[in-house]
Amino acid sequence: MSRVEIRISGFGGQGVILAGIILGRAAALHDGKDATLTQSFGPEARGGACSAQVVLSRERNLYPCVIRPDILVVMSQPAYEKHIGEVGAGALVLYEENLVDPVDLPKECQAYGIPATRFAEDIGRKMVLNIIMLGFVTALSDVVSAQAVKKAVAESVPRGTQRLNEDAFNRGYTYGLSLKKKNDEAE
Amino acid sequence: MSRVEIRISGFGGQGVILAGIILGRAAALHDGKDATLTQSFGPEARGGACSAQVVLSRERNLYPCVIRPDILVVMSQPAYEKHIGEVGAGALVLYEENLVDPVDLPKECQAYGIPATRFAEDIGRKMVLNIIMLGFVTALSDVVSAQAVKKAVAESVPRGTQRLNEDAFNRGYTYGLSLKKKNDEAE
Amino acid sequence: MAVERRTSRRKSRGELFIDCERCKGCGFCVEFCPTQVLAMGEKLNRKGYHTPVIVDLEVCTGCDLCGLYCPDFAIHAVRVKIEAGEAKECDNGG
Amino acid sequence: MAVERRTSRRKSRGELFIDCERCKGCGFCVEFCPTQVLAMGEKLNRKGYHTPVIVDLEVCTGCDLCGLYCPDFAIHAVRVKIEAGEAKECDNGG
Amino acid sequence: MKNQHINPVEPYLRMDRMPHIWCPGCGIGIVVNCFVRALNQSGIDPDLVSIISGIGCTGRIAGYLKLDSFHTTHGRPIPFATGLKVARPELKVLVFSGEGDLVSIGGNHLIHAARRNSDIKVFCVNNFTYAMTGGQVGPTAPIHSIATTTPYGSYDRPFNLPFLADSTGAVYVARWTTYHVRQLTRSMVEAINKPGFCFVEIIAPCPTIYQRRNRLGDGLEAMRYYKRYSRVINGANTRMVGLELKGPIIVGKFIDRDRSTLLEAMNEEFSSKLGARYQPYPTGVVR
Amino acid sequence: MKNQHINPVEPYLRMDRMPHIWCPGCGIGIVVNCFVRALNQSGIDPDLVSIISGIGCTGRIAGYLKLDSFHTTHGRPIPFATGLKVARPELKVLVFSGEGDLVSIGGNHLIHAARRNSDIKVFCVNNFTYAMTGGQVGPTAPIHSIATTTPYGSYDRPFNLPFLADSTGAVYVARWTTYHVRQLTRSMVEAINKPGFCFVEIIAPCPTIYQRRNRLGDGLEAMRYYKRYSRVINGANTRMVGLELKGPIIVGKFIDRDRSTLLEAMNEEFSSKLGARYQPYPTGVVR
Amino acid sequence: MGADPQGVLTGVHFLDGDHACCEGAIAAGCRAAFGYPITPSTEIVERIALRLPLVGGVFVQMEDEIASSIAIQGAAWGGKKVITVTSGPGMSLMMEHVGLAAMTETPCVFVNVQRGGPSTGLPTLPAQGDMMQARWGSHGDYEIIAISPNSPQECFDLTVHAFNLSERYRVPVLIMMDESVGHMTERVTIPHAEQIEVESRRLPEGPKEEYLPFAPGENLVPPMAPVGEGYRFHVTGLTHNEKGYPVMSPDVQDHLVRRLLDKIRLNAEDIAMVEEDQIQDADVVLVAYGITSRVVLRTLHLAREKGLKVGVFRPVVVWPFPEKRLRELAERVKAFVVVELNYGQVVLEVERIVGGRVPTVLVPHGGGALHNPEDILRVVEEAW
Amino acid sequence: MGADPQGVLTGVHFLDGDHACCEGAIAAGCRAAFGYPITPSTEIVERIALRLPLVGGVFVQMEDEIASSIAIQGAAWGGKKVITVTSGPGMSLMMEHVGLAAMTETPCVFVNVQRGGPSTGLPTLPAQGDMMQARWGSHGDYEIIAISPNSPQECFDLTVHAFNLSERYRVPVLIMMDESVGHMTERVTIPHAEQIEVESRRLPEGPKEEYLPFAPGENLVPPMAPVGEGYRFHVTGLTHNEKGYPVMSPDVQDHLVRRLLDKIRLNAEDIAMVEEDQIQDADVVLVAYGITSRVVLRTLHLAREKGLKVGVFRPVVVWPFPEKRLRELAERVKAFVVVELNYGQVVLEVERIVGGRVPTVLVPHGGGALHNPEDILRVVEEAW
Ligand SMILES: Cc1ncc(C[n+]2csc(CCOP(=O)(O)OP(=O)(O)O)c2C)c(N)n1
Ligand SMILES: Cc1ncc(C[n+]2csc(CCOP(=O)(O)OP(=O)(O)O)c2C)c(N)n1
Ligand code: SF4
Ligand code: SF4
Ligand code: SF4
Ligand code: SF4
Ligand code: SF4
Ligand code: SF4
Ligand SMILES: [Mg+2]
Ligand SMILES: [Mg+2]
Repeated sequence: MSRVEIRISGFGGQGVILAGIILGRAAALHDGKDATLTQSFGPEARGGACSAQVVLSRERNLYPCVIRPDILVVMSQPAYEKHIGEVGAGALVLYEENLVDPVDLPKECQAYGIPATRFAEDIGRKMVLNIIMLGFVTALSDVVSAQAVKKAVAESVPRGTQRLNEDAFNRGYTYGLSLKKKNDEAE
Repeated sequence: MSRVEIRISGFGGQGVILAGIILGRAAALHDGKDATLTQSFGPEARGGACSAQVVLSRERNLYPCVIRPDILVVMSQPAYEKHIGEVGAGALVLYEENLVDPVDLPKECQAYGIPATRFAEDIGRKMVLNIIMLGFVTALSDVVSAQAVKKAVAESVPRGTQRLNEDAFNRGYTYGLSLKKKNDEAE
Repeated sequence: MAVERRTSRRKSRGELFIDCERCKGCGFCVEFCPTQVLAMGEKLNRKGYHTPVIVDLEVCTGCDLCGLYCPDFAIHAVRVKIEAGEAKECDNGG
Repeated sequence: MAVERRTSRRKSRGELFIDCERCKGCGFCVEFCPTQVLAMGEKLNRKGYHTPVIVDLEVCTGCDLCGLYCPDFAIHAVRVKIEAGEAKECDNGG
Repeated sequence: MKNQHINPVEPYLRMDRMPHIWCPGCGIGIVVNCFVRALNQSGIDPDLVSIISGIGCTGRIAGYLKLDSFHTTHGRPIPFATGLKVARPELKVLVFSGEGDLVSIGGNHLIHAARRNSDIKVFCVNNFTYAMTGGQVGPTAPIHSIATTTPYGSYDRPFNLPFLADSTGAVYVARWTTYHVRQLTRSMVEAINKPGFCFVEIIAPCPTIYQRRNRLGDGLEAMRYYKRYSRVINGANTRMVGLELKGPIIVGKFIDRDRSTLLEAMNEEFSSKLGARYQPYPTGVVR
Repeated sequence: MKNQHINPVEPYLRMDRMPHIWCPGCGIGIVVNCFVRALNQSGIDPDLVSIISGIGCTGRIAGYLKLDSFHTTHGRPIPFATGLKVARPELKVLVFSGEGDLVSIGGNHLIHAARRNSDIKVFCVNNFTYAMTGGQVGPTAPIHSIATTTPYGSYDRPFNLPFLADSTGAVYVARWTTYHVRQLTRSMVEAINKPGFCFVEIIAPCPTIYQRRNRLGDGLEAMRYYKRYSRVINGANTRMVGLELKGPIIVGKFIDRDRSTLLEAMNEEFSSKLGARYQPYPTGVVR
Repeated sequence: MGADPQGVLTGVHFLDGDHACCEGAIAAGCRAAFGYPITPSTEIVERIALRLPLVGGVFVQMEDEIASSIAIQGAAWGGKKVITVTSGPGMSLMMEHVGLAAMTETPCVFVNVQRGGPSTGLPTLPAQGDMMQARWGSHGDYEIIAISPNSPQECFDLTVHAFNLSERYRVPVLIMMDESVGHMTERVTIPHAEQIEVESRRLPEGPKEEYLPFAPGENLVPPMAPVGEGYRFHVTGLTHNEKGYPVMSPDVQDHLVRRLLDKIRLNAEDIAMVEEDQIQDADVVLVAYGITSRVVLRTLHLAREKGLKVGVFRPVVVWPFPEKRLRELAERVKAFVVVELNYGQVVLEVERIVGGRVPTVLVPHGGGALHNPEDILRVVEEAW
Repeated sequence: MGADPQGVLTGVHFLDGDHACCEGAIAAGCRAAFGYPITPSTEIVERIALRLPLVGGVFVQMEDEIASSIAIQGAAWGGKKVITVTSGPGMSLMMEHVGLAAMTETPCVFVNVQRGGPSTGLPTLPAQGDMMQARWGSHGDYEIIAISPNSPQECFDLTVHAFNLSERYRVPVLIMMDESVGHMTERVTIPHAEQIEVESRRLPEGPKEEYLPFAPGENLVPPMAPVGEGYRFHVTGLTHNEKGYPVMSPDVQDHLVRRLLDKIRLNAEDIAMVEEDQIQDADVVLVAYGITSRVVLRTLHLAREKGLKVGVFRPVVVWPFPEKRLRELAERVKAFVVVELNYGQVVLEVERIVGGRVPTVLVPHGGGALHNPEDILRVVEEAW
């Protein structure tokens, strides 16, 4: 892995940026990688387009932008439509399946959906959507260790919600692993 | 007269600038000359150093500064001390004699004093000091016509004070003429 | 505080319009409808919000308080003569 | 409104200091001296202002109201034991 | 059959800009609803209405209303409005903005416009925080409230806006919450039709920021709170209507008095001094 | 024998800058006199006193007082003072400036500092005009007064400063004229010694500009007017003490109340939330 | 189009620059003004306050410069020609709104009667220290026009011109006077109204619903509708599309801001205004603007007396700088001597344009007085 | 001197630039901060509000930017190290007080996290459009120092450095971040307190009565007494003599303002901070600062892959511009390509310094996003 580009994208209010921060933090502080997180968001506090870019590398990474994401995580239809054109062959596309309909998916990439909103409602807090997605990403990619991400989640969420978030992570992670397994079997 | 430089200087509140404006106006509007008035003053509303420079010429005058006044009119000791060094041979120095002690007067210049403050008090309004001085200047120099200055005075002073100011002008003018005569006789 | 139903159903009743894709699920319309015409639904729209459903159109007076309260201009009502009208509920299943 | 003279001349009286060159002739000291010690003078100082003169030092109490009122810090007074002091008037004839 | 009958606010909205940026349960949309109804009721030709906003979540109102509308700079809608009004006295010039915009950075303009009785109407959405920038403490934030810049609780005494407007000279002062849609609409009509500087405070939920940070629930909980804890006292002494974090909310029309507007006063003064040389300036006020 | 005994104000003045720029009969010098006496009476170590001014004739006070002194920008002495005070709470931070500086361009700072109860003392010389710039209309100019920018008479309603300070939160509010030298001195002592935002309005003659333009005579006539038309009403309702061009002048100590200062309130809030993690910040206030 | 005669004080006057500027504004059709006093610009608003009520205009003294600088914009959208007036410290406070006017293409005129700076500086004395601020003082990329008169007559003439440019380009125009010109009194001839060329606002044509308030028109400038006429347009300081709606995208930003710059940059030749003196055979060219352009005439005179071939190049419109003409000169003269009442501002632009072809020398002056022409001469002689 | 350990969060963190800047300030000894929120700088004051109370400092959220920018100056004279934080529109409002700080030689740090402009522009998106404003935004002649970090680590390091320069030169220092760096999160290593070099204020020596608060000391910088210690000094934004007294004369103006400029201009080499990449053999040099200096590294990489001899010149301290070094380079390279997130600001200075020796090409960008490195490469190839 010389350089991995990840984009997480959705609405404002879904915790997109925090997901990026946790991912970057896991890599930078617990996996010993170089990580750069950049964000782009609009003026809306809720509901606007919002996206976090994470670039991971072994060496010091200076160019901070994501141009051709290796991993695209999308949590809204507009985000999907805006960014799906960026991915290239071999990219991993992960999406929230209640919110995204992955139309015109490029053939050369692997795509997995997760009903994370429903999972979040099950867990009882809609706001853990992003952590579920993180678990999902962790399971289906191999750019960060689950260990590192779990640590980073615990460090990043409000005191008193650690347990809840751990559950959320696990829910996404397990679901991801199961899909992976299914896929591996299918192949 | 290609170019005549005049400096009128005193305290803020003595009407120094107005005197300059009237002189310039007389020349520019009633004597058909080119006149440029510039002013310099400090932050004080009353009592600070204050000076008006008038440059008169037949042609359009572009350089606006007074460097070597042909006529220096001073109404305070500090003004006298500050500017007396500027005058050259043949210059005319006119001063208010209650307020200025013309020490170290350059020999090459002609100097005349006038007790204008007293005159003003006689007339009953201290504020006409500047107009008295104007009359004095008009009498002793020949750069503007008495006619023109009188007109300019009338146009420039507050309505209802025209008469008072005309008196003031005449007082200074007459006094000036008498000194001139005396001087001419002496020569 | 029970809300009394005082719909003068004789003369007029309400015709309701709901645009579920505009709705953000705040619940104001449901809460402040004086006759409890509405309830929050189960379905999610494309943005992931639950949207209101009509539970008792009969009692709707067309007062448009729901419209006044809706911060997203997603619902409104008109008063119609007794015979006219019908509820226009969200039709895209979002 | 006549000002009553209530100088307890027994114990103390005033010593007055006037710096005529600082004075701008506003007349406040003259006006508000409770015992009318001062009057505006005829002479002009170097800036052309009339300055106060002492007309009745005897009645000065040294209350320094003149000092408090003088916007130009040109006059002030001190209270002195009965024997001491003398007025310091403007001495440069300005 | 959706939209066979369009929402009555739509003709007044720039529908090509929908959906708006406001969060779920945000009170600002309700203010827009009330305003559109008020505009209808006021009988004013909408072409003659200008909307002026500053910067903030509330400030976005100008951009959504399909009227001549100006989204100016942060804190400055009031002097912009004064400029526009004196240039075109026949217009109704209405300011919609947040309490941070109008009272913090814009406080000086507010008090001077009130003093001059500039003939503009100010609708101030008070959500107790700088919402658009993510929830810093604002000039009306109740003591002990949590904001990003008062993470341990705020301690500056907040302004009581009706009192501030009243004491600096507004001729019409009212306060409502977004729960009080009918009364708010009526106050808007009154303000629009009244000459002079009118100030209407509108307490509105900001669920995303203010409510959340202060554990006050979502928008709906806020609305229920308003319903439950508001007390209508028309004519209340404005000095007494200050707010606390979890206290009662006194609402009502507090002030309604008459005084020459800026332009009327100018005309009176100039006419009395200049007589026939002075051609009275139009004031836009029909008394 | 001149100056054998020096004027008691001299040790507090930068004598190397005399004569000052103020006009004959200007009231500002009297304010300086009173302040120097007040400082003496207050018992404060002058080394611990800082003087902050804005720009204007009054703003020149800072430059003449031989204390740590700051002549800042027009309208901004109050926030400078707040900055200095919170940095060095043991200091007495005193603002001297004109009503144009403090209430027109600086109005927002005034109301917010009062609201926060910033522990600074504001001595506002009100001469009803922007004197330094030659006499434009100011925020306290009585209606019908003539100024260079209201050549036909002013028409904007002026602020009533004690009411403005009171209504925005000042804990001490008084008004005197330069005729009331003893009372003014006493108010200055009280303000200096009182914690919190204190506001003293000082009505002062500007013979060169305001008096002259309005044909109100010279400084002496103004002082006689003050003497004759002032009415001392301590505790007066500040709403009632507005001024007119040739009306009576109500003077007195209007407000004197207690409230936590900015830093005290901060300490209370932080201590209650942070407990031992919080080391109370010095407030400079000895209660 | 000629001026509205009601506002034109036709005749020969003895006026200072400040007053002449006021008359220029009124002659140009200005009927709304907002201001806050500050030395040495105050005389302008004072005269405006006296004059506007008599010609159907309105002046409001605002609470501060920030208010003034945005009140004019409200009035401009109300259809008026507008002005505000200030000096250095006030100009600094207006900077946010210069940017707003540039962004919203609001025609308006700002006058800065420059005094000694920085900060409060020398309030009653001249300087030319705000020239770069005029160009760069607000955040972000934008263009303005800055004009620098050197006499009361020009204060009249160029103020009229400033209003015309402001309307033509929908851009804030800054009249960069200085204390010396502002307080200089000379003969000022005000022509008959019909002899004064006054440009009026270009209004949109076509159906109101299709009006695009920010779509490029002639010279890239959109026509401007006034409020209250049913156009129902939106104006924002945010990045916006041609409809005036905020759009937060780099493309819209590029489209918009590039046009804002280009409407000035590409029309620079139309805007440029230069005065040259004895430049034909000049070896050394004195570059100066505003009051200093009169001071260097004395140096020119002294130099020519000594047989030195000196010329004068005066940008009357300083921003955009008359780059093309200067570049031509740089091809043939031996040196440029830039004379400014500051420590080097416009000289940087001259140096950049001259691009090392010939030496560029600065004669700086901190302000508070004008240059001594003989000091300048000395530098000229050294430049030989 | 080392830093006060109380404020130093020694360790390895994953921080964004805004937060790192806050930590830098606290590590540098900043104990008083004043601010007013504005995107995208707000996170700095938010963290300050959280952190300062725990380390004995004080933060006050003021009513606006004008108040913030002068409250810091009151606090600075009270002896504190101070900061205020804003973005474009707020910076425009602070301009009068940047001038005041320059004039009164008040050490203070301003942070401008740049966003798209002009006016409200693109509040949440990056730009570098305020660079010339930083240099010229206030009226009159003055000098400041402007530093442009390109990573969260530098936001920490250079903020410490900014405080040091501010104290050393008694000058306002502007940290010119941008949205991209401010919201970029990376690993930030905060060293032990004693490893952080912190300069403290130079206090006067000698008798208090003789203290001249504005007499040149080391490097032309006067030592600075705090208030409350009996110095009884006077500070004014008016032109003042060495005692601090206002004096309205051209001579005093010249003496004062020249020194204010010279203390920066003559010490430019001490202040300069430059980063160079593969410059030794470079034919074409990319000039970029802040976030853009990271973007061009990609171009550098692409170009070198193609065998093009490209180098990078990055002024870390942008103002004063590292003129000397650039002039040296201009003697031997073939072209400069200046890459900025604006439509041409620092490029003007580069062009001026290069003086036509070799071509200088701008790659502009209106902001809202970063340059595409391949677009830059195309320009580089053309420059060949
Ligand atoms: C000069 C300037 N300073 C600061 C900002 C940042 N800013 C934008 S909106 C806002 C606060 C808005 O608060 P409020 O007015 O209460 O509106 P709300 O978002 O709460 O509706 C601030 C500080 C700005 N845009 N311009
Ligand atoms: C930003 C700015 N605007 C305007 C001015 C000009 N100015 C200086 S003093 C002043 C008014 C002073 O009036 P006031 O505060 O009442 O003081 P006074 O002179 O009457 O004592 C003004 C407008 C300035 N110096 N700075
Ligand atoms: S119109 Fe709306 S609020 Fe009124 S009764 Fe019908 S549903 Fe309820
Ligand atoms: S009020 Fe509007 S947004 Fe809220 S739930 Fe009802 S329809 Fe949806
Ligand atoms: S001290 Fe002054 S005021 Fe008092 S009595 Fe003597 S002269 Fe009069
Ligand atoms: S009060 Fe002072 S200035 Fe006035 S007359 Fe008396 S001594 Fe002179
Ligand atoms: S942040 Fe608050 S005020 Fe802004 S749109 Fe969301 S809820 Fe409304
Ligand atoms: S102008 Fe007025 S306020 Fe200023 S010094 Fe003179 S009298 Fe005093
Ligand atoms: Mg708000
Ligand atoms: Mg005043």
